[in-house]
Amino acid sequence: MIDSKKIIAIIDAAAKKIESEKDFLTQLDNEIGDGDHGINLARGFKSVEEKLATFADKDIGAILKSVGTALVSTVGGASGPLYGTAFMKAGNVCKGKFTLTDEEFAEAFNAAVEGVKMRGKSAEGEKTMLDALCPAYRAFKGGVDGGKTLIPALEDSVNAAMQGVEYTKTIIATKGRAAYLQERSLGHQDPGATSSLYILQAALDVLKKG
Amino acid sequence: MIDSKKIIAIIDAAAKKIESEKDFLTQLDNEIGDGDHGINLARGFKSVEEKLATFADKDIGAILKSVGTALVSTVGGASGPLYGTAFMKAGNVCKGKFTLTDEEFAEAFNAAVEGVKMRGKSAEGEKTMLDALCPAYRAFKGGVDGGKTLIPALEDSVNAAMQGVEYTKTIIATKGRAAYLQERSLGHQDPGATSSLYILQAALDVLKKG
Amino acid sequence: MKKLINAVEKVEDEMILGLVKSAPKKLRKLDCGKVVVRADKKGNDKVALVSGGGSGHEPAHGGFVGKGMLDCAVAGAVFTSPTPDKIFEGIKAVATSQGVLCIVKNYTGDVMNFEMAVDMAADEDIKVDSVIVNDDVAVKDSLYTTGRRGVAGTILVHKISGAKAEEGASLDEVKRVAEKVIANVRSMGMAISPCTVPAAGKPGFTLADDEVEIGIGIHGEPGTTRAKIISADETAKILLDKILADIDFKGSEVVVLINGMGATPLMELYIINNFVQDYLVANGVKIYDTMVGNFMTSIEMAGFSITLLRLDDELKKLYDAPADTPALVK
Amino acid sequence: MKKLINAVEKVEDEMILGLVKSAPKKLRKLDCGKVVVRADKKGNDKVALVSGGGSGHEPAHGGFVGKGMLDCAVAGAVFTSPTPDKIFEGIKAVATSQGVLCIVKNYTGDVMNFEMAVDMAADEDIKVDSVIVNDDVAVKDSLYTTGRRGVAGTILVHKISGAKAEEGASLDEVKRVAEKVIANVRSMGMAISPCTVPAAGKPGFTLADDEVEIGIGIHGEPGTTRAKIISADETAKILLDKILADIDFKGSEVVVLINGMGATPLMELYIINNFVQDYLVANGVKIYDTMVGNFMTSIEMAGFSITLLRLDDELKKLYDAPADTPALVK
Ligand SMILES: Nc1ncnc2c1ncn2[C@@H]1O[C@H](COP(=O)(O)OP(=O)(O)O)[C@@H](O)[C@H]1O
Ligand SMILES: Nc1ncnc2c1ncn2[C@@H]1O[C@H](COP(=O)(O)OP(=O)(O)O)[C@@H](O)[C@H]1O
Ligand SMILES: [Mg+2]
Ligand SMILES: [Mg+2]
Ligand SMILES: [Mg+2]
Ligand SMILES: [Mg+2]
Repeated sequence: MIDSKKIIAIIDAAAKKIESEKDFLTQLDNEIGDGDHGINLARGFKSVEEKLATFADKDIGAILKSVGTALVSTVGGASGPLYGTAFMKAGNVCKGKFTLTDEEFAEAFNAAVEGVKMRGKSAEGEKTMLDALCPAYRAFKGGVDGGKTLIPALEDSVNAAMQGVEYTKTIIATKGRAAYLQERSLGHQDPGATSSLYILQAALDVLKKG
Repeated sequence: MIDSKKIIAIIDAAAKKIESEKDFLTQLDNEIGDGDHGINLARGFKSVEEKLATFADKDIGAILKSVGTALVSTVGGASGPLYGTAFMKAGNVCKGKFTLTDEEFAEAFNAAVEGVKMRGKSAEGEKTMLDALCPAYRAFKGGVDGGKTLIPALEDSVNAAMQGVEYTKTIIATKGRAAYLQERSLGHQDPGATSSLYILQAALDVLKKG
Repeated sequence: MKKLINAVEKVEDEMILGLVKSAPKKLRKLDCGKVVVRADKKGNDKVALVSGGGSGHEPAHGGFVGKGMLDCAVAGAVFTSPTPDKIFEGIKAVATSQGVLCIVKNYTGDVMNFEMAVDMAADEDIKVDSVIVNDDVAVKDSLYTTGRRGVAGTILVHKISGAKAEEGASLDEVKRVAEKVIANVRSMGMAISPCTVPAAGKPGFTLADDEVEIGIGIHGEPGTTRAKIISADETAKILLDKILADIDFKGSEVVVLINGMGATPLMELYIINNFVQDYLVANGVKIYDTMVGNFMTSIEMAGFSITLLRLDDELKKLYDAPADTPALVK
Repeated sequence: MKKLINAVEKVEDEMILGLVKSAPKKLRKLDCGKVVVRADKKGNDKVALVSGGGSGHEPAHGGFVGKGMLDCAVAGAVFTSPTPDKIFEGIKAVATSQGVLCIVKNYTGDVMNFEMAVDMAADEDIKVDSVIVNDDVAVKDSLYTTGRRGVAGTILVHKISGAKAEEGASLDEVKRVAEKVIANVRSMGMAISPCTVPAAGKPGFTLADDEVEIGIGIHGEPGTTRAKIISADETAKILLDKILADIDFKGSEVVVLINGMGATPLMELYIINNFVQDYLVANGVKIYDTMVGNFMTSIEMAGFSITLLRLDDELKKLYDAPADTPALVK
């Protein structure tokens, strides 16, 4: 079970992680994109950080929605609408709730991933953040369905995301900027998949600390 | 005494000398000008070379005039009108002549130097080709007046030009592009003075070979 | 990184302010951010045009705001699409009862952010539609991919649909003309040196002294292939051959746009144009008009793109119509 | 040297051909060389304007040939004044019975070559006169030196005396107006990176990553001082302070021209303009109009110059008059 305080802590940790990995994410985007992914996300999560204080009494739905709106209106580029939509869709599912069961967390996770697919008109296997998010969601859901508790299920999820990031190195991009590089996108890891992994890792770190 | 064949040989030698020193002259102009002096003069003397065959039966006045016109219409920049005017003015003095006495040579030399001053509205001491040409003319004229023969007089002249080139390193330019550099022109040798020296050296080399 | 700027974080804002101050009678900046609109709002009986994208493409798009072209340009951070809220503000500011047409370059980010803004505008009962420009033949078009990028051809969409809007045509009509331009415009670009996003501090890619990138976009990203540098004519031929193979220009009249990427000297663009003109004529293409200059740039990238637009009588008339913007006067 | 060219020896010719082919209805090239004239010769009742100089300053000067500006531009090799015979051909081609005014930038080479050409024209009974533009305040003016250089302010001389000539004014009147512009226009420039004359193959100077040259001319030569790089605003302030100290602009209306040296992204020019506008207003200078772009370049040098022209009613009216040239439309 996760309460709104944990959610806030996770968002805080994700923001810090993105800030600290900003240069690396930008470097990855330099190789197969336009070299701004870290800069864009860091700008967005900084504006989220500035809102954290206003989250204290809000329900999880409102918090996630607010994070989504902040990202949409500050990140820009491709990842802004994508992450923004993900958080907003997750927020929709959590409307009015101050705690989430593991099943509800899975449901919110699913809504986020579906939001990315809808917004990006994209699917797994196109060398995007979905190659981290989809397997991560499946692993989490499978774990919870199979009776695992939150932390072990999220550990599986992070591992799956990690493998997903590795997988992006082996495929040619068909969505996003990297698609323009065609064969030249091979061998490079997708920046968006990498930032998705970082957000999941931040969640796991917070939950593990208890 | 110099005949028209010698004059043609001197012009040919000067053209070759300029071509072989093209890069160095350009380098000098890079430092305190716009880096084209060697390029400009080489282009001009190439067009002179192409005319050499037509000079065979002409008098010295016509030859020098033709060299001047060729330089004026191909060199451009500052040195084109200056060297062009110098050769044309010298040509005026030699009209109809197929040989020049040493005194007549001095007179033509003088006309050339005066032509540069007139065209450039300039005088000795301004860090230009005149700092080679003026002392070179004085040395030659002094030698001839003092009873020296052509080659020793021209040797004095070349030495004076060489000292003139050295002198340009010690003064601030007040004419030509180098003037814009003000104090920064100090320590650099003037490209135009250097090319003037080369032309005189070419003359001396030809005469020494006999 | 060596740039004439004050601070990395201030680049976009100061740039927009500098643009607006260069033409205070023509342009106005909205308080909400990097949104430039016409100082003299268009009459309610005419469709308004909104475009935009990341900064770094100057004069695009703010430089093309003015009579006969755009009503509003929304700029994001360098090479980053603006966000939906800002685009929405722009749409609101220029919306007329005839409606608003958004001209969007085909990049995932631009498309998604404009899509969200259009949804927001439609929710507030603003009549709004959009077209997506995808003129870059360096990228293969396919149902399964992002498709071709939108590059310098976008300027011709601004010009021609802007002229149509000035005529008082309906939103559907302006959209039809914009889509006709899109269907008939093709571009391709290359770079001999990269550019540096100020916030990144280092170039998007590095090239050896004898290397070039062919098939670049306009965001400092590498191209589809890296090649050894060859002559200007041979380089232009590579781009032209790809463009001419994409749709049939033979026998048609075209507008030729030789676009500098930001740091290319005009000298080189003219040298390229010299070849392009002869090559097109030799290939049976008739040249109606030529534009040479910096229209859609990638900050200080050195390189160029070639754009051809196939004309019919309607497009010709609209292309020739007056325009009065900071970057294009006709 | 990395350039989009075909051969070092062909740069100037192909460039002129490319320019003329970009505007075949407006421009024509003389067979004798790099001489560009208006395709529609001006009426015999109007003074014709001739300018020129080395190549490498594109769009100057060929790009300013057209109605309301120049009748003829004569180009030399890169950064090398054209020769008198070519200038003479240009003068002959456009001469009218009202006469010809040559607009010469104050460089020894330009001055001498134009002087010889003017003599040749006068010998053939062509009514011809000339003015010498010397707007660069980086160089101290003095009776004993070459004096100030002619730089980007020359474009404003073209514009305004071109408008006067279109009015049908006499040669003396056009010359008077040209000299009024010259008396009231001041410029200064700087570079953050050098340019390479194609035939030379290497840059005119080299700068460390944190160095700039202040007080440059327009021929790739180093400036009057080398300095550590500072912010765009501080850099612009140095140039402006020198300009404002040279003649009194306070209380006057001015045209501001922010000129890119060839490889400067428009983004940076706008950032500079943002400061320049505020600083001028703060210093009591009224801004009548602003031009931002590449007008008088040094091939692919990165840097900029600022030009201020003090206006009176006559100059204002002529500045606003129509112009229709490849590089400036009004
Ligand atoms: N259609 C899409 N669906 C899902 N993810 C996408 C899509 N397009 C791009 N992305 C993700 O966005 C990332 C790039 O984000 P970012 O660099 O911020 O945006 P931009 O490409 O506009 O510069 C890519 O690495 C990829 O993971
Ligand atoms: N007014 C002048 N009088 C005499 N010589 C001059 C004058 N101005 C320039 N020069 C000479 O011309 C040389 C430069 O020639 P060049 O580089 O060909 O022309 P530019 O300066 O037009 O590029 C200088 O080194 C100097 O010797
Ligand atoms: Mg990116
Ligand atoms: Mg020189
Ligand atoms: Mg981006
Ligand atoms: Mg020169």
